[in-house]
Amino acid sequence: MVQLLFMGKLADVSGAMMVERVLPDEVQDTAALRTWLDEAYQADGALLEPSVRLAINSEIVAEPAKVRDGDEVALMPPVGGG
Amino acid sequence: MVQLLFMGKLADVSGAMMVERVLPDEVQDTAALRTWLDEAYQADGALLEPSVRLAINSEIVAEPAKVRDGDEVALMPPVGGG
Amino acid sequence: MIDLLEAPFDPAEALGEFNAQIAGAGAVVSFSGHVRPAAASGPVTTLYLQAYSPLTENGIREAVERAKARWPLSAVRVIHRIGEMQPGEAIVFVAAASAHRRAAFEAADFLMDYLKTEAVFWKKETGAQGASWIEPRTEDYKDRARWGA
Amino acid sequence: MIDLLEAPFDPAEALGEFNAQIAGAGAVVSFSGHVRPAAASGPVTTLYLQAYSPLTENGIREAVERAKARWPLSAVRVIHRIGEMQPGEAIVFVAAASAHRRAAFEAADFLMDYLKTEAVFWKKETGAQGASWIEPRTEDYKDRARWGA
Repeated sequence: MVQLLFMGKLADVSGAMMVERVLPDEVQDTAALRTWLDEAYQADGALLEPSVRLAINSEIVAEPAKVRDGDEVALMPPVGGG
Repeated sequence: MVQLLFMGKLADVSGAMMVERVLPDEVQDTAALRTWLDEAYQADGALLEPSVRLAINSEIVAEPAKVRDGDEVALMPPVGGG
Repeated sequence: MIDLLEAPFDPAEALGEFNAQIAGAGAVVSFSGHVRPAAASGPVTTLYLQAYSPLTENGIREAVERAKARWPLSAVRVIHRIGEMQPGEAIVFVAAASAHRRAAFEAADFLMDYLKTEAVFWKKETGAQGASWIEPRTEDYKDRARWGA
Repeated sequence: MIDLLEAPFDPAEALGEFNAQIAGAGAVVSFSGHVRPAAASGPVTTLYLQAYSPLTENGIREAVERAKARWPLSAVRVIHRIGEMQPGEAIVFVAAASAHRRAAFEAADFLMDYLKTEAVFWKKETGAQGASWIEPRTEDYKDRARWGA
């Protein structure tokens, strides 16, 4: 089980900001995770874009990075506050 | 009679910030005024410096400018606030 | 030094508190950003700011450290709203104090560029036309690029 | 919009009053300068600021107009102390409001450079070593030159 956080506009893709999913065996890293989620949510490539960065357990990761059971993975579209 | 205002550090030259003086006949413009005052106050050139600007009746003047009886003449060393 | 607030705050009050602790700094620059009452698409009813703690706070803290390494600052303050807010409300407050006027200006300017383009926030503007997520403009990224990596 | 004050004022209060009248401006930048407690020659006991009215006010007003012509500003405020003041007290407050962040920053920066190098004031610092008149530093003139004539 991983906890997926769809930040910002990506919540519109998944329909919820927080989702728990059991990882299929073949999803072991961020590249496979993106492909799997993009298909699962029919996101049409939105989750494959390099402008979407991933954070695992509250750290932005250099990709591809390992994804393990129990991880919290945040999918982060371009940020900006102020 | 002219009213002379020695602004900022120039009050140390004249000994007072405001001084009233009767203009000698030969002092008709700012160039003559500067020379006359610089001698009168033994200012050693301090009143001749181009960094000292003159304002007549609250307007900074391009020199040489006429000086007339009744004028208020301010001698202004380099300015700066803040 | 850094606060993410869920409730409205007053930038003037924040400046007062900041000034109370900077005895000796000659120069203080503050910036405050407020929810605009209208966007290109019409009136704005609410602005929603999402953060991702502790990533958001950690990032801002690092940016403040970069500013302190780059300019001689005696104090820095960052306040950022999160959650839902109304037009006119303050979104962000940044203050920088220094003995040097330009250091205070540049540090506040730098921190605002960081907050606009790199701080971990997502913004959603809601108006009569519905809601839309807002990303930094090209201009914001250009402003950010002035400071180098 | 422009005030020369003989009594102490609070920059935070000034910012509060300014913010109350800028509904709609997205960005507000403020600068405040405070009497430093020590100079190179030792502790400072008082700072004296001399103005020459109405030349001083007229000059500041023109600088504000130049700023408004150059940047899209919705409001500008300048407060400057005159007379005698104590370490820590605010000497100057400048605030600029705009829909655009950089316009607010640049206008406040520009006005401070004007006030430091061209505004009609003379400054005398008094400390244990006696009194000395302070003129703008080379750096101040260089900062001013960034904006052109």
